Amino acid sequence: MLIVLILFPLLAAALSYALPWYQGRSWVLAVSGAVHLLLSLWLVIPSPVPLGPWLGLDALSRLVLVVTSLLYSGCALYAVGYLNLRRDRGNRVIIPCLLVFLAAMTLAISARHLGLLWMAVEATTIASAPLIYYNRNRLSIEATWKYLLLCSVGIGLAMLGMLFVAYAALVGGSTPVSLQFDTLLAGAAGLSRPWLHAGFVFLLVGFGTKMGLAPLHTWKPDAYGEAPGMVGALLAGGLTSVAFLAILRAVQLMNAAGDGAMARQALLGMGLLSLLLAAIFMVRQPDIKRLLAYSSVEHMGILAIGVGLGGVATFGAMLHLVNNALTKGCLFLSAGNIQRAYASKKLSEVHGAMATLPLSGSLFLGGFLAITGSPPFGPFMSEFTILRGAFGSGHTLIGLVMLLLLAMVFIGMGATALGATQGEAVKLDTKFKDNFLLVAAPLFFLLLVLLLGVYLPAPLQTALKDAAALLEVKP
Amino acid sequence: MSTLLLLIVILINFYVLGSARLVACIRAVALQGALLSLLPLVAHGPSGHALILGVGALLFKGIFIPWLLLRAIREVRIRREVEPYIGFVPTLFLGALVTAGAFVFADFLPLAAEHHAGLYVPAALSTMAGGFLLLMTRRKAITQVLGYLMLENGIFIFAILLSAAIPLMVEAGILLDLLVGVFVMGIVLNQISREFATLNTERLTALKE
Amino acid sequence: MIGRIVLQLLILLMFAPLPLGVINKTKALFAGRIGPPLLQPYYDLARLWRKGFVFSRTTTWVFLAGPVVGLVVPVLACLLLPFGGLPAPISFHGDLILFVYLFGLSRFFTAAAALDTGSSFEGMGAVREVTFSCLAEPIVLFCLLVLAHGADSLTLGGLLGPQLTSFWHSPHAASLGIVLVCLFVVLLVENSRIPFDDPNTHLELTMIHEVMVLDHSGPALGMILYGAAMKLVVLGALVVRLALPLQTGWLIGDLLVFLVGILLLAVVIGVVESTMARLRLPRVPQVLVGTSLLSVFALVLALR
Amino acid sequence: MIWLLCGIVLMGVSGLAGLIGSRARDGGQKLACALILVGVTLCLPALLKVLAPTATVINWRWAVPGGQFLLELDAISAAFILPLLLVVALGAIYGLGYWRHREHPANATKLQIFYGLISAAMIVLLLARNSLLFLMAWEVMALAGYFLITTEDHKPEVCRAGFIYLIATHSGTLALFGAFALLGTGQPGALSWPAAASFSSPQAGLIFILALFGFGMKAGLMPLHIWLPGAHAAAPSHASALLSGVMIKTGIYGLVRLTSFFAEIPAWWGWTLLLLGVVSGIFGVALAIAQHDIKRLLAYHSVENIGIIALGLGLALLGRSYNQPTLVVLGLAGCLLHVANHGLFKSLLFLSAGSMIHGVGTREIDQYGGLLKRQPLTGLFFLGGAVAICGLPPFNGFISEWLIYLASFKVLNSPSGVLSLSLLTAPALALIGGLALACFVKVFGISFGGEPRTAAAASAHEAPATMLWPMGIFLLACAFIGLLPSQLAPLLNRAAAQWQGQDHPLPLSLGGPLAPLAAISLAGWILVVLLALVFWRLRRCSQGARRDLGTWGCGYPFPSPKMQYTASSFGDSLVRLFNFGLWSKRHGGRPDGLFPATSSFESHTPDLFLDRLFSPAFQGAAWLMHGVRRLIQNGVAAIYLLYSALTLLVLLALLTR
Repeated sequence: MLIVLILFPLLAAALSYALPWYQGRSWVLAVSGAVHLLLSLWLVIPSPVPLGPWLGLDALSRLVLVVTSLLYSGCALYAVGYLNLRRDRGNRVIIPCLLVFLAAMTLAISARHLGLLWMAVEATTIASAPLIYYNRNRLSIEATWKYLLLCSVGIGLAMLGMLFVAYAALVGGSTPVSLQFDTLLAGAAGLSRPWLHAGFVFLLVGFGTKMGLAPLHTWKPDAYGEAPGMVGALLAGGLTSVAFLAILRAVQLMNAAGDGAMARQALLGMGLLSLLLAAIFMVRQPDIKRLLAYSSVEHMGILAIGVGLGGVATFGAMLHLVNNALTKGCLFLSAGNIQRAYASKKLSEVHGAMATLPLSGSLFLGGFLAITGSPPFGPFMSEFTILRGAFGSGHTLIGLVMLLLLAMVFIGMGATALGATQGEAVKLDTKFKDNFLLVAAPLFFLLLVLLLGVYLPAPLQTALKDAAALLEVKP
Repeated sequence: MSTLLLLIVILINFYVLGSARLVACIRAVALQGALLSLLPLVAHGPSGHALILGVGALLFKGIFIPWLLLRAIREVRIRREVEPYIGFVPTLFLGALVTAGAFVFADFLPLAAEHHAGLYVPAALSTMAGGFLLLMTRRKAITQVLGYLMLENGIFIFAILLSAAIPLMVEAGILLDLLVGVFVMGIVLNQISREFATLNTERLTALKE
Repeated sequence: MIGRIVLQLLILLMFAPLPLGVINKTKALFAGRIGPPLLQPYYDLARLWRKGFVFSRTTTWVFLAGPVVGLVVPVLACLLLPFGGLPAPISFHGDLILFVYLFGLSRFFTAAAALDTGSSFEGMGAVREVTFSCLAEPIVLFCLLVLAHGADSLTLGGLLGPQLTSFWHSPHAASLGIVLVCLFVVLLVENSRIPFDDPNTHLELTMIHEVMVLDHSGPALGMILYGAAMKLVVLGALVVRLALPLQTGWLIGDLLVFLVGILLLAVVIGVVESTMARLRLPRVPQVLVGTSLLSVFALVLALR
Repeated sequence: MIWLLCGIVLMGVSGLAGLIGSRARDGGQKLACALILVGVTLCLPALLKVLAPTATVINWRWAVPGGQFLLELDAISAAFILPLLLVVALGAIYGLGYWRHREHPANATKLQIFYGLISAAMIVLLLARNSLLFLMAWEVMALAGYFLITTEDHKPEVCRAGFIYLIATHSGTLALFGAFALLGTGQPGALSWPAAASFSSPQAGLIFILALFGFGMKAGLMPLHIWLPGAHAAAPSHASALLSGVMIKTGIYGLVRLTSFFAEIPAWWGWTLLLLGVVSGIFGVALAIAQHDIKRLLAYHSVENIGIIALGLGLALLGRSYNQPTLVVLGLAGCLLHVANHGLFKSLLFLSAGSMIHGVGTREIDQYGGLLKRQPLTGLFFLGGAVAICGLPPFNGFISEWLIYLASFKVLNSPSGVLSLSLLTAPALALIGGLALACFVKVFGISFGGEPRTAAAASAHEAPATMLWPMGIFLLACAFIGLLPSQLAPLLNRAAAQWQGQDHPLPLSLGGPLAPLAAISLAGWILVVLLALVFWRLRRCSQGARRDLGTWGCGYPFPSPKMQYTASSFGDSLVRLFNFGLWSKRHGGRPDGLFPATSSFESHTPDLFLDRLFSPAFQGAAWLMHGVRRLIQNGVAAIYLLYSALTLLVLLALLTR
């Protein structure tokens, strides 16, 4: 069944490539997104499927799968409206690429073999490069180049990390040498420590590049800034979650080997650094999409801190993964609308969005409030849970530093977000108008985030708890 | 036998780091790839797995990708010189340093008994580090691709140690990914040269802050 | 009870203008003049009450409210004070604060009435009045704190009760002395006497209180003068009680002591007015701040 | 309680009515106002039962981690909710005349929506007994407040004020996250609040500091007040009334509530609040004197009054630390009563200021003058508010200040030597009172007295009845508390008992700390009756007097309205007195030479902390960050790769030992 979930986007990609009808291709994408969502829900909601040697869904990947699929289906719907605006660009490349990207992400999420995981993640990089290059101007080339180069190198390092882990088994001698994740996990105690640690570091740096933890985040603002809004949403909400999942796999290994504390500390350190750098870069950031990119760095930092702290905070991090993905979806999509309307994403030209584009502007503002952790939106709940974890586990200083940096982020982000949305209405040069297709998805995401802030259904709580439990050190 | 091969690989590293001519660099990296394709056979004997791996590596690393790159420079008619950020001598010096570092580091790591004698681990690390150096010190986008290839070569050396652990399908997938990756890079290179009329990455610094 | 209250009010109402006469007489004597008769303030008031009103077309009802509040407040304040042997008719925990704030009310309305005329001179007077009283109020509070500490009570009646005699004999007498001086300064400020203000000057630019009431006429002006006279008596009662805490145990005797004390106070004021020059206006805040520091010192001494 | 909840919901959604009603006849607005009034009415029955022995509680499950939908109405909450309901209801009515839908089509609906939302959020906040619920309501309130402030977001200064507000409030909220997260440590389940005087934690000090920052930011305690003047000036007047009269009090509520949890209260908490109270009080009012924008001026008075409230709370906390029950009761009663009082008279003042702005069209005091003739009722109401805010009898401000005075005098009886330092509260309060008096004499006298200074002021008109009635009711409420304070004594007494976690309050009758309230009431009545009698008599005497003459110009025959004292000149002497702390900017004013040319004088007092400290500091930090950014993200891919390599090396060095 899982294999269908991976293969059918590929089929759809082929179909859309072959289809000679512009609108039809767009709808293939939208329908595939919806089907993917339904299929994944159908896969996830009943009792767990047993894990295979190659593919399988555990609690963590179930969570990431649903989130990614949800985000993807929204973005796919949005894409229909968006691509309508960009008929001059054509969609014969972007839609198959988007679909391949979906397949690669699904594969990465469900992979139980580290080699397969690596392949899938590398495939996401390759599939997303044309997406970033969509606008075909100098800046987008530059962004694509940097993205490809940095991520490929990063993924290369991750590959080495995997090999190190396998070598750890070889040196340790007591476990079968394999890259099958469950085998490794079962024999983790017998792994050679130095190789395991080195492997973890390489995996962290490798997938950390993909995820965008500082200081490996440098490609993010360029790529997110130059890519279309929905691609930004998919990268920031979907791909980062997938990369985070890959890192969590490494953490699971370290936990199983009894070195979880070390992994946590590394995550904590990189998380705080991400938060700090993001805060520094967000102050007076004049470009709304680069701003969102740094916000993504910030939230990756928060995720890392959450897992790094352990305990309640891990639960918070899982919840935050969901919230971050959805909120980023809302933000990037509405920012895309604003960019299309103003034909700019610079603060010098974008202002008064609330008055000019009441829906998109309000969604952007709402997304801003949500992502900065204002109650009653979901990210508040998750950030607060992480903070509780920090204070509850005696990391008072880390909690305080986090609060300080969050305040800095708010100030920095607020200046740009409010500058863009507040003010008098502007007469637009473009013919852009909010319509259902362009607004439905971000609105849906925002409402969902709001709902998650005030109500967390029991099945979701269980799912989050199960996911967090996988990251706990087993006694 | 493997030691000799790996020694040549390391020497090629130095050659690439020190060479001023782009075509020569590409050819050197191609040679490195070709030599590495022999390595599985040398390491594990002529099994089917090793054979397929070797042939695949030879095709991709030794022939196809270098051809792609050579074609790219022919098409865009760029200056065929490597333009480093820092000079050749310092690069070579750094290269020597990281190679020495790789050897020392490999000595510290607890290797499996059968790998103590071989040069596998130090060669893998030093090739990787050399690739990294190339990535960081060169101006041309195409040399950066070369750096990436070298990095992958290093990883490949290490992977040979573990080929038992990596199923063939994964191995093939990895190679395919690599190929497509470089292919996409090639396309982007093409676009860069079309848009900027140069392959220098200095023009690719408009996105800041 | 009712009788005593009526008696106290009668004393206030009948007696109030007399100290003004005494002050003027004293000043005249110092200047070597005969001066107006002692009862001259009564004649003035009577004459003013018979006169008619003249209003500026700028003014509103607030202009009239100034004199009204200025008259009512001292009457009410007097009800909070013990007069001689008469206990305070209204006495409760914390009445001293009401006492202070009542005068604030009268100041508010006097100044508002001044601004109501739209005259720049009256505005100037209002500024000075509110500025200086800002500085005077903390002094009063410090003094009350010292007294409350000595009396272990929070009513004016208790503060000025029989324990004052023993207070003067206690080691804390020094602080009481300072309090007396401070309150005397406040008395001079609040009643616009030299060296802070000169009620008889002829240059509007140098006035404080008088310039605020320039536009009032007839009965309203009379009420202002009368109110000011009562204010002098009420505040004077405080000072006199502190300086002369004699307790004869006999109602008439106590009252006599009190009245004589007030007249003596008037003489002292007259002497001060005759012997001192008016301070330059920028000096006034400095003197007041100095006095506040003195009162802080008194509090420190008392708490020691 | 369920009715209360219905009322809250009605208020919360009231603004949505604006979306449906007819715009031309303000139908939606009237409907919204009606909904708010109904909502307020529904809330009242629960409040009337607050003194009953059984508490009214709602306890529902809430499916979020740590969440529990726990509402409880006790005396402390009631003390905050009562004025809130009044302000909300009257403000809504006032809005019908002040911000009519058809006159402000662009933003009236927005204003209405967030007006209802903030009201509902504040009530929930005051009832919540669970950290998450509280924080949710808190932030909804804060955000709704932001939208109220930026009602007119086409004006740049409004946007700036809104931004500063949002930064301030969110930083505060983040601090509260910290405080409540710390409060919840050790509690595995729901984050519901501990009972009064039962909680202790090794990190109590940190909790207090975080809470002081968060709540102090909202309340506007002095160094944290930076958002307040701009925000209150930017919002429409009835929104300002709500913000200043009620919203900032939620900060005080937070402090009161949070401190009530602790079993042991360190003395430094009280001292800190006392110090902040003195600073806020004195500098708040000093800055107010220096203003000539009426709403900014009123906003600084909010800072001053928050200072007074903090003095009361500080004394109460000291009472807890040093075991002085009467001090606790008096301090807390003063604090709570002043909260209510300030809500009433500050709303009254903001509403009447709104009426002046409505009539004249500017916020500059220097352009008013002679308004009492043109807006007699507004003038009367403003005067009442001014007397009340100066703490003068017979209005309510006096009662609460009196309680705080009394508390500080009570310290005299205590044996502890250190505690006597808090005696300084009384003179500080006196100074604050004196300065406030000066300030309001200035505002009232300059705006309502004299001759109009501008043509706009000369043609000012009285406000419509929908605006006048709310002001009148506020004035009556002020007078009610001022003249019959003992009516509120049971509530205050009970609140003080609940705050300390006592089941039985101190006796109210003779000998109790609040007993003298009845006597004050007597004095107040005497004052009112005497004033009325004498005024009536004088009024009768003066009938038929000449009223056609000009003001006596001391011999100068050609006075013009321009020669009147202005707000700047009135404030100048006091501003100079405080120049050591205000650093006013003064331009011109000194005539030179024998025949001086035309010259002008203007003074301008920037905010001490916002314009002199925070703004430059933030600018500097932003500049520094800009530099760091250029250095790190320099666009060169090779350098980025270097970061990767370095990260790898550092992590390897740290982790593979």
